Amino acid sequence: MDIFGQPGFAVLQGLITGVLTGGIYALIALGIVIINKASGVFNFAHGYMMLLGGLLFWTFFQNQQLAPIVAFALSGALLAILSTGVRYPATWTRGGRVAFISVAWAASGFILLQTDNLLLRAIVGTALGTALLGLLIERLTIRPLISQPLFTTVMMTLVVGEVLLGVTQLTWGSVERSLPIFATTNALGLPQAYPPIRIRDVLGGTVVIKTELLIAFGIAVAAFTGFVLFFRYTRLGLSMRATAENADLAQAVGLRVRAVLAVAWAIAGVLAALAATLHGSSTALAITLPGLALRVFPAVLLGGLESIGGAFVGGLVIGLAEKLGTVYFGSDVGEQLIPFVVLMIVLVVRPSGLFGEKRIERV
Amino acid sequence: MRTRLLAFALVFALALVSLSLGQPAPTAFAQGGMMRTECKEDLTGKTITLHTFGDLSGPFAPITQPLAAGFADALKYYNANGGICGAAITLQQDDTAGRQEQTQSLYQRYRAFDPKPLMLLLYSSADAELLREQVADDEIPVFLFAGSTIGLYGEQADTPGWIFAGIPLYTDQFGAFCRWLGKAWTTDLGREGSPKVGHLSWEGAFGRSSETAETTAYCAAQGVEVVGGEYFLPTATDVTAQINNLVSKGANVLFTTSLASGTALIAKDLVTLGLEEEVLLSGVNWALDSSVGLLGQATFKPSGLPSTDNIYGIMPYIWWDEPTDGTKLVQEQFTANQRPLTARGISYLAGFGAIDTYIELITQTVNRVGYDNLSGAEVKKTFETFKYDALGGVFKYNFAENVRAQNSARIGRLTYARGADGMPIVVEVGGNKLLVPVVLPVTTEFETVPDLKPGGADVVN
Amino acid sequence: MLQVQNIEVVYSNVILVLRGISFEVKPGQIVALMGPNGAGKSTTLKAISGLLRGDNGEVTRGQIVWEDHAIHNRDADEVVRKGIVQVIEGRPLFRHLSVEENLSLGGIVYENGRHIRDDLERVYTYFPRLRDLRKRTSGYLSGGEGQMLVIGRALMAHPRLLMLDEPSLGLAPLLVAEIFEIVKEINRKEAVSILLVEQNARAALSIVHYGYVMENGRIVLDGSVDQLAANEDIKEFYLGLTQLGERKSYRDVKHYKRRKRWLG
Amino acid sequence: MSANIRPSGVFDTTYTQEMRINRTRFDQILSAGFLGVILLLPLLSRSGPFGIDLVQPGFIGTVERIAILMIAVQGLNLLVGYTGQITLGQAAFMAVGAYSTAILMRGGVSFWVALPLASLFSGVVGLIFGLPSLRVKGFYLAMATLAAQFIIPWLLRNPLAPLTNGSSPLPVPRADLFGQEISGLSLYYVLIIACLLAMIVARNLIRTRTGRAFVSIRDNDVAAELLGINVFAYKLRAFFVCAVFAGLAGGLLAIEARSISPDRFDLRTSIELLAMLIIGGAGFSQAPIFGVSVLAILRETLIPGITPTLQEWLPRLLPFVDSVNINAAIAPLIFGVVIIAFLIIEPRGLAYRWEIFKISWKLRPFSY
Repeated sequence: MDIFGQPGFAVLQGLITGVLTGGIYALIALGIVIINKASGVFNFAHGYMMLLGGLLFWTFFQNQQLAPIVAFALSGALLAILSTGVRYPATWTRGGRVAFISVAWAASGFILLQTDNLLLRAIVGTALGTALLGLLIERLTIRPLISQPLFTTVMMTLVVGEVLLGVTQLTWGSVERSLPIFATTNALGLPQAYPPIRIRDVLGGTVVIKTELLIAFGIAVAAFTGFVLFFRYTRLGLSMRATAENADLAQAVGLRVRAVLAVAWAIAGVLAALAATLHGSSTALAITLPGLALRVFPAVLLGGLESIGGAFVGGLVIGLAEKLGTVYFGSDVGEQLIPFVVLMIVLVVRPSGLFGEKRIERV
Repeated sequence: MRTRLLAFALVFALALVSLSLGQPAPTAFAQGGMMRTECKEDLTGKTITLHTFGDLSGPFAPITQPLAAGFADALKYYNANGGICGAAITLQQDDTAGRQEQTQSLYQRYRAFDPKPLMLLLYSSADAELLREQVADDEIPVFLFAGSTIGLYGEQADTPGWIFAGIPLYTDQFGAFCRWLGKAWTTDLGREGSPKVGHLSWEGAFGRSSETAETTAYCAAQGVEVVGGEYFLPTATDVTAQINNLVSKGANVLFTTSLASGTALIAKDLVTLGLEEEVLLSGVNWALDSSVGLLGQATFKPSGLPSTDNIYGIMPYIWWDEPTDGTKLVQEQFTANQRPLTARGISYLAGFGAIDTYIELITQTVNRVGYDNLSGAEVKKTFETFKYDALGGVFKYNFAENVRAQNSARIGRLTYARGADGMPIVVEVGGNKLLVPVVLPVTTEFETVPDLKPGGADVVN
Repeated sequence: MLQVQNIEVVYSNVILVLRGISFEVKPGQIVALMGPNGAGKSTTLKAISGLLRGDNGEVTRGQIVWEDHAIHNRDADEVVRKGIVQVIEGRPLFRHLSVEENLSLGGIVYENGRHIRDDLERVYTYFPRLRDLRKRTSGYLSGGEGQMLVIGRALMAHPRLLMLDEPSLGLAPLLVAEIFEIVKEINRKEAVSILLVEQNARAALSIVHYGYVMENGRIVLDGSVDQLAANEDIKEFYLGLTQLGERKSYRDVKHYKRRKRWLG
Repeated sequence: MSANIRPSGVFDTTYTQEMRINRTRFDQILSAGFLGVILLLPLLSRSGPFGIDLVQPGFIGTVERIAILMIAVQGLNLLVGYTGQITLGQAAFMAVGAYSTAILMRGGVSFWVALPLASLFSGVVGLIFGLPSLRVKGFYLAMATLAAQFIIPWLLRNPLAPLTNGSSPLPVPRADLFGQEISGLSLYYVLIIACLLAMIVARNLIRTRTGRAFVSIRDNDVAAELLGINVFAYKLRAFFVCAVFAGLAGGLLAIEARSISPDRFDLRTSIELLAMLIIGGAGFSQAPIFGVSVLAILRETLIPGITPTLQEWLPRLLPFVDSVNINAAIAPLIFGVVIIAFLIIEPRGLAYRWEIFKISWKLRPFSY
């Protein structure tokens, strides 16, 4: 059975993989949107944060002696920064803070040093490491630029990407790495990816759902739900929304604006690592990963720069457009042209995106 | 990692292919076990530089990083064993990050070196294509570890030809594969019907190099139909749509001109779609590499072997596990320098072999014109009649007036090392269990690949 | 409680705005700062609340003492946590957030917001109208409702000094009266001192205990509400009355500068 | 952020003075001297006619590329620095110029005809991608130009492949001047003179009514509109001029490189051009001189110079670093750190610093 001249099952396959890969795109978009929402900076370095985060995950996921020690040091550094800069609960006493940090460090240290569960260790270690990365980027490069013109911050995030690329190169080189996290152990004792779900005899062929993409999609949905709830119902989320809208006023009502911005970057760092890990688990971690973030920019604009839900919808739409474009016109059109054509159309027709706030700078 | 198979049970040296050089009766001597031309001049105390730049950190990195490791180890080894007739070899190396902009500016810098580079070693099709005219202007010959037709012969197979390729042209590789496929389809491969090939490659000069009008026509003459091509980005997460497109056009063979994760992704998605038996995966020589074999281990076929098991392709050299003096030497150095398993691929061999080749090339040139008269133009002259078995036959070069690319190859198959019981051997590296990728020859004899450059000898009209 | 001691404020390192201001707010007092546009009233408030920094301003001389600690040139959020909350001129709201979210933001700084429910109730008792509007996106509120919201938001932080900048600006007289009544009530019930900046002197004088008059970055007159109300100049320039208590003719207004006695 | 910072004591008393490019004698001597050195440079190198070996021949190539990039950056300056619009697609417009020049020349058109035609065509393409400026500005416009950066190479690679060789490089025929092939020394002078002309054109353009309109749009587009300036028309004009400069640079690059490919004009090239402008000082007409020189010399001379040392020492200091990786890592790392340092320490750029320096020199020993 054909749908517009293409075999029906192939179209359905394109639809399904489009939506599922769209989930990963959406996660990437979410990281960009969160920073934009809190600080109004569009983070061109997100792809490079992904690369670094993914490789960090890979390092912790390897059974290496060094990894837990590094992770432990990381958690120490992170908590040290948190204790000086991001004292969030406003009225905590110094003693309370010290106690909290000690307990948190001990707990994460215990997980990192004691557990044999590689995945758990990798998750904790990567979360700590990438949060620290986000904080450092914000502190060292973005904060000094407050009140500079727009293209200075654009330039800054572009260049931060370069530096991150250099750091990645220096530490990990550029050999590609496979990241089999959604895997069982097979007869040979090797990790084996979960088998895909096959639906036979649909519209004239077999349609396949990749398990790791499905899991990735599930994680993306969970992350989105989490963030929507976070922004709606938690004080920190509320503070971030407030800061995004009017940083001066937020400070006047007593919010620690700089802390809120730092937290946004830390969250974005963790999200970048999450997206990279999920992407890496379905192919491999390669040095070309930052290019993926470029293709997600249209998704961010389509959804609207400040909209969490928009990031989700935008990611799905771009994922779908790419795959269906590939089915109908081949991959040179589908993957290389369509996202940017969508981008141009969005800019001309509805610059604020589908769900963005309408305070767009119009001429 | 050292297994029975890898331990080279058969290390007794084969009688090396004699160095049948075009030069008047050169005497041969052994340098580290390899036979090479005797030096006429003692260059002790001098330094000769090998110049190379390429993509060490871009999309080609998975093969170029082991290549750089091969350079480094070979330099260390050969410098300790006499260098070039006593002269020390130094390496001038830079990274282009896969950017043409950077290639151009590096080239401008290199060509202005004093003394001018005797030879430039490149490993990207796009770089060679970009610099083709310029190296001719500057009289710097290029030894290229890629098989770009345009790079070597230009748009219409015209001269100048200052570029010499260490592997067969990708067009010719594809032609050779078609030639074999046409013959082996129903016999060796035991398949039905006729082979129909779809190209599924990376976007870019490299990826698009094997699908040309000449190769399509040649393959048709061999009974192999080319049904079309899909070109995906190195960042793609998924190529099921592309595979479906090609399969619905009738393809039962996929031929890929991609590296490492590109090829591994195709193999994985073939398994995902359940097409691993129906569709044969094949590719240029880079598809038969450890980088692919290692990355393919996340997904397994129902047979219990990784998705990248049984990739067919062109094998223009000798693989690590074939017991020769050359592979033994490389294996020793590889172990001595504690290189990781990820580097145990073809590009490490290539890097090592390139240094060996360079030594021979310069030695021959010095013998012919003397050290003081060394120049790019003279090196090019040597190249034009260069016959050499690098690393004792791991790479066989035989250039002639109109042949500037290595042109003999076997058909190979990427699979995994097996023990005596026929089970794959599992090794543990850094706590991870891995299968060891190996490339086995499917056809044992090296055969001359068809000449499919525009206007080439085997072009079908 | 709050002592402003001879402060001098400079913007962008060049523009001298306040030239030695001193005044005091005692516990439980409502104090008004009055004066014409550009006198430096808002700058004074910003100097206290720490918002000066965002405008590239700085206290260069003198000090501001709050409960025996110097607080000038601190970050605004720190000052809020010490119990001083400024309600900025022009009723700035987080326009995309709901009324209740706006209020909650005010409460976040206090005690880690543990009593936010109770505090919301408390604010709703002062401003019953906000209770009905609590799910409304605050960008759509009217001017009076907005003013109530910003005062309510400030109350959420349990301030001990509430600084109101022009609460009457742009509001109908009836609303002004209503709001001032509530302010008075808050002052009484919550034991909050209030520092009020107001151009509407008539309204201000109806609730304050003490007042200061500023011009050109200086304090030119101060006194209790009775003293001020009795002052001829105040009557003339701020309450718009002639000595006879009649409305003044517009014809004479333009000469006012020459006749001010405190000019110097 | 204006080029009109002037040391005190320098006043214009006549219109001629007001209109002069070099206001002070110091400026005149300096620019004449600078130009003289540049023109003499190849004569002092090994490959020059006198056999003097003062200048490394490699440096001549660097100067050539600096000249080409300066044209592109000056175009960018007119759009970003003077008109206040951001573009991330300058390299794509260079690609249009380079390919049009090459295709015309391959069709037998003389280089001297092909180059202006290609520049104009590039300008028209720039105009098309400037159209979204009707509706959006600031960051959104930057995204539109980002789309250009992907769509133009895609067009070159796919639908235009019969003309452009697709992903493979397109050889460019040699250009000639009065029957002589342009190469070596003559190429150098052609590039320097083209660069000089472009700088003069840009400098004068800024002083016209159009230039003043650009600046007014940058400073406050709403106010500009109220003054009766057709903001949209002038923005489009700025896009056009910017792309014409890019096209000119691209065309020159084509004859310098003799072979061009779509990869040559990637996003990172655009970013580098923008970085050059910002380091140079957006909104100052001398910005390209400073910005391009600093980054080009950094990339082509300094980074290669220190790489061997780092390769030796870094693995000793940081045991997890493999010396193979240093080659690849060092360029983005140093590049990035230098630009970050510039953005934080002197976001207004070197040209601004230079003006301040000149002023303080003139006023010495007083500080103001």
